[in-house]
Amino acid sequence: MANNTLPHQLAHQAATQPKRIALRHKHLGIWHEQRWQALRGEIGQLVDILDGFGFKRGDTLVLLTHPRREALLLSLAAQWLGGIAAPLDPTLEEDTLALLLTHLKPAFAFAEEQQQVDQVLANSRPDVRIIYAEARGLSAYSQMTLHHYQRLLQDTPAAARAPLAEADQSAFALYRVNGERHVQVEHFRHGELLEEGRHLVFAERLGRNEEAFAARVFATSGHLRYLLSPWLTAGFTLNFPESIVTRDADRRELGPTLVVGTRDTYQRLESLVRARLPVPDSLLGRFITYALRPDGTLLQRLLGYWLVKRPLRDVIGFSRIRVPLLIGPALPAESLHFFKNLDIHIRTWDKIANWRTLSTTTSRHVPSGQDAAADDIKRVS
Amino acid sequence: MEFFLEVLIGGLLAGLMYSLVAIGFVLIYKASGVFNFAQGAMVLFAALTFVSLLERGVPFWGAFAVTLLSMLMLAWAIERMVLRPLVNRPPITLFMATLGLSYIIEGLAQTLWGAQVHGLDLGISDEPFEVAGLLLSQFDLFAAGTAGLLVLALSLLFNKTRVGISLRAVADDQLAALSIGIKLQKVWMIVWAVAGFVGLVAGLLWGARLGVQFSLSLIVLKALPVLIIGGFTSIGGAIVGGLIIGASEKLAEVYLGPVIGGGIENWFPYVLALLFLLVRPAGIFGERAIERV
Amino acid sequence: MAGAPLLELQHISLSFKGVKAVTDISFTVQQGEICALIGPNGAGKSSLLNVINGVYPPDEGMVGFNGNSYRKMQSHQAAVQGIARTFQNIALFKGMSVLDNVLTGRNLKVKSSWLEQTFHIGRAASDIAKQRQKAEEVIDFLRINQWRNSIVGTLPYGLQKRVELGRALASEPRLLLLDEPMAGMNSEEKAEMSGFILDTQRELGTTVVLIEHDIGVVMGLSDHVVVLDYGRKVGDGTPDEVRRNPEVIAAYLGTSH
Amino acid sequence: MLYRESGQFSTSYLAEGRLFKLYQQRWGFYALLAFAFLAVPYLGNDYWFSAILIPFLVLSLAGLGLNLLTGYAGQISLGSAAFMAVGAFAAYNFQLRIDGMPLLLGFFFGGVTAALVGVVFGLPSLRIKGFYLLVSTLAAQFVVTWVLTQFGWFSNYNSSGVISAPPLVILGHDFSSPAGRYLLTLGVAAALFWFAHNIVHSELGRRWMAVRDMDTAAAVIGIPILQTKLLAFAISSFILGIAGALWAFAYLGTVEPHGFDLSRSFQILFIIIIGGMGSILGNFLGAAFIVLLPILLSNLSATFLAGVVDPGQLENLQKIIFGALIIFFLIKEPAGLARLWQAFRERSRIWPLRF
Repeated sequence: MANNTLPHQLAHQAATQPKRIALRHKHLGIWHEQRWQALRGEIGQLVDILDGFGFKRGDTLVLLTHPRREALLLSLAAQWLGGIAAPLDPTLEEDTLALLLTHLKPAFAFAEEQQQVDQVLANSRPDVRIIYAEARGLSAYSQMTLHHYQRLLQDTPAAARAPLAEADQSAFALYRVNGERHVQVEHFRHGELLEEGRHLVFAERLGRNEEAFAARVFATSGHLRYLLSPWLTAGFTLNFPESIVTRDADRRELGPTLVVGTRDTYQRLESLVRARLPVPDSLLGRFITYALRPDGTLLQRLLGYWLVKRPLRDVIGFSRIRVPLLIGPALPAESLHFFKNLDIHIRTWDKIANWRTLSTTTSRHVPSGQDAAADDIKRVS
Repeated sequence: MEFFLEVLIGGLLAGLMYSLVAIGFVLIYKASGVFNFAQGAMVLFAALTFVSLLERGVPFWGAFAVTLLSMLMLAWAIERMVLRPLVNRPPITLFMATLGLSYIIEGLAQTLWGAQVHGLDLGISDEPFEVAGLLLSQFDLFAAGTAGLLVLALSLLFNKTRVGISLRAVADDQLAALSIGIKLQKVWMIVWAVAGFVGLVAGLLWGARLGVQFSLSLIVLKALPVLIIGGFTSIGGAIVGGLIIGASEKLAEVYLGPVIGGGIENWFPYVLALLFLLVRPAGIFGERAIERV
Repeated sequence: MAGAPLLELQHISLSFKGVKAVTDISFTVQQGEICALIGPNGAGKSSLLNVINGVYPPDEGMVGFNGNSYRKMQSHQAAVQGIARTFQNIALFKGMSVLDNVLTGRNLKVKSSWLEQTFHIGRAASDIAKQRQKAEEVIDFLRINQWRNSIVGTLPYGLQKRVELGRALASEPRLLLLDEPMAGMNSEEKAEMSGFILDTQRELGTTVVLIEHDIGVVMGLSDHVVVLDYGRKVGDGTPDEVRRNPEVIAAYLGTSH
Repeated sequence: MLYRESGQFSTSYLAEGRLFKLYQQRWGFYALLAFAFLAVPYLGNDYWFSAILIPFLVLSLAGLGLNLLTGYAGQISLGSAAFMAVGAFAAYNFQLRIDGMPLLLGFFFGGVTAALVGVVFGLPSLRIKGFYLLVSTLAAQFVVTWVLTQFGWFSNYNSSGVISAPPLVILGHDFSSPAGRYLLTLGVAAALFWFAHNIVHSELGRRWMAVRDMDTAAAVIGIPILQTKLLAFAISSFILGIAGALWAFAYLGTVEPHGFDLSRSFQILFIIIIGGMGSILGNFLGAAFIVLLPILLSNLSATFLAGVVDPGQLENLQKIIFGALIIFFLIKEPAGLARLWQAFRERSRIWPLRF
């Protein structure tokens, strides 16, 4: 299928459901919504902008940022032109990032704010084109190759051209440094990603009414396969929190129906809840233990549902959850049990990663600890 | 002219009676920063206790001693149950607490001794007598003398005794006083007890004049404008304020009353105090704190 | 940094109850610079800030701001002219939320009357949204989003300092007076606050006059340093000039650091 | 707690600023309003209307008036009852002297008159602060009572200074039955509470709180202090004035100036201390407390202490209990009953978690 690419999918959604909400992000205290049509319009502008920078088929756009809508849109714009998006996790250690950036030598990059801009500038070719989202602290920078995202958009008229991407092209490239400090890469082709996404959409019966929550950057294969791709395939709404520190409150406000989390995501939530539940020995604590006993009487189960499970699910923002997905390493049985007790049945989805090491002359598959763990994962489908 | 002088002197003497109530107020404000609305209730409590004991056949000094003892207990209870838990709270909170306190003390006094009016005879004749052609009230002179004695006694207490010196230290700077080992709670209790004693004296004099009854607690309202004019922190100010209020109130009643209608002594002191405030926002003797920002 | 100075103090003297706090001080602050006032405790630095924005009237001297000269600036007038400040002992509205505190900083920008706001008529709706957005931008600028609805009295000291800066910034000031913005902070917090101050100057073009004791911070941050000692000016120049000034070294750098 | 918050989020600042952000709260509130307006008039009896509900509503309203001034703007006042008196007597005179003056308009003008008087006695607030300001409000208390008793014109030369309610007719409907007076009071109170709520959540409310929390800083950021304080006095007195008119006409029927004496001012101050300063809800809680506690006490003593305690003693006992409660609240919960409710709400929002 020639049109089996992420940009084509986006164009398709914009054409078939232009007025539905594609993206929602919290900014300056309220949620801002963007419809598919407007989304496509903005990406059209970005395509022109990247094209104007000389971004060509096969070029790589490096993205160094926390989860933001701008990064997502720019990735799609880069792919639109037949390029590759390479998201890097900004929470990585300084020298790891430096190693990755030195290796990548980006010609085009998106950096969230001053800190990331500095990191890119320090480790890239001098003529790197950088688009940044937050202008704070950057006005004193004299580089002509620095561009503010919003200002670029303002200066660019709306345009629409057909996507140049092809199904067997790479859409994303994920880079990492392994234990021996070698840079490794994994490529994801459009067709592959969409295939995986469709698989999930079908199996979990995801529809256009889902509200997905993206608190993590799209820097793992799982997020690409099981969040980004289904979003474009099923055409639901993708939601971004205001910031990483407000994600719990934001999730509660939003009440997502689809969450794609890693082991860390769920374990953090679990420990947060455990730390804040009443002490088991206290009166309330004993009541909660009593009410949550799975083999309880009808009364027990009623109490447990109305006084513990239901409110607790709401507090952690899981009251509307339909599809809680786990990607990457498996969750300990205890944690799975903890969530199951709250009627949150976490499903595991993953595919063994296919990392290629780049820093050495020969490319080879290097199974890492993470991959080994991934081997044990039962496919639930 | 003679009439004017008579009114003036009568007013000045009556003003000293206001000062008596105001002094108790100043003591407490100086030492603990509390704007004590319950001072009037304390006056009522003292007078009512005293007169009820007297009526039950307790001799004068016995009644005086027992009443003083009860004021001491009251001070102890207030320090324990009101001041201590409210330490470091904003002054406005403490003020409102004293509103509550005045309710408790009034309620308590009337529960114990009933609400009827008691006559109190201190054995001082209220017959006016003539001095240099002016008719003066003997009772007023006696009250003025008492007020003078009280001020003398208080200044001795403040300036010559250890307790007085630590009291002044607390008034100047609570933190510094604490740091040199002065026990704040003890000082507070003493001050409230002394204020209780002042209240007892005021209660006896006012009770003898008006009869001992609930309205006695309302003389706190008379003391307020006195304090405003004299400042919250100066005993001398309380005296001067009392004189000013007493004199001008009487003069206004006599000369202004017929023009705009009687019964103006209820509000006249307040309007006067307000006018004073607009000119000098911290009273005559009050210090204006420089606001550090 | 050419052109007329934004702020000009001419022969300012000030005393409290006969005690001289500040004696005959003159200096100018250029548009867009960060000017630091340094000097030992009691040198009259805070008093000077209080003169500039009208909390204290000077006994003598004139304050020139933005081309106009004032014998005595009223606090309200100073705010209207675009002078905002923070205080040494944090003067936030402790019973209000962070957002409300920042919003009060915008009180001069509010266009609709209280009746319009109360009955949601006229300009109220757009005005409320506009002020809120501007306040939110400041909150975002200072990274205090997650405490938006917290009552400021419950926040830690360092954050309160940030909120106070936010309230000052919300008024979109031309001149920002900061009285010891980094007092009582650890080095990490100081670096963060320095970053905010630098960004304020660079991104928003605000002129800053600040009082700070940490000489390292002052030298790194400011374009211009004025040194006070016992209410007199003993040094005035770039950080390097001041560092080399023997009188300054004797009066301040040599003694207390 | 039992209702879900998830999925309710704001996409505009207007929606963010609304009173009840959750639809469950909104519907709960509408249900409560409907119950108060539609069901209570049929369910209640005359005792409930006249002895409990009407005084409760009027006192809530008076508490609201004082709360705006003291709880929000930080200006303590002991003259609330004076402004109620002004409102009552002004409304009476507007009704009496202008033919065909509609009842509610008369109330409104009563409130406006009280507001003007409030501004006069608020004027000193620029120069004097804190306790010194008490003098101004006490002056209002004494001057107003004196003027109203001294000059017969205000009470239409009634020999004892008493004024009586005009016919309570609005648009041809007679509201003089107990249920009618209840509805009249409820309607006015609902409108004024809505008004006050909007104010305290607007720029003006923020200015009040800024002046309350630290007026030096408020001046430095450009808040016009005098105007802000005077508006607090005016709006507070406006509401107190209308509360006074309701007290006179919907609750008592007849009233004399001494019905608005200093102890009434104290009562209103106690309402906001117990209910919660700086809280809209607190006025209801405090008023309910003040109205119900005496009834509860007399019922209790009638049941358990019948014959032991005479009514005079009961009054003293009541005084002691009130005083003790004031102190108790100031010590334990300075923000009043409203704070307890708020704490409960906050806890139940995160239930079953602890924080």
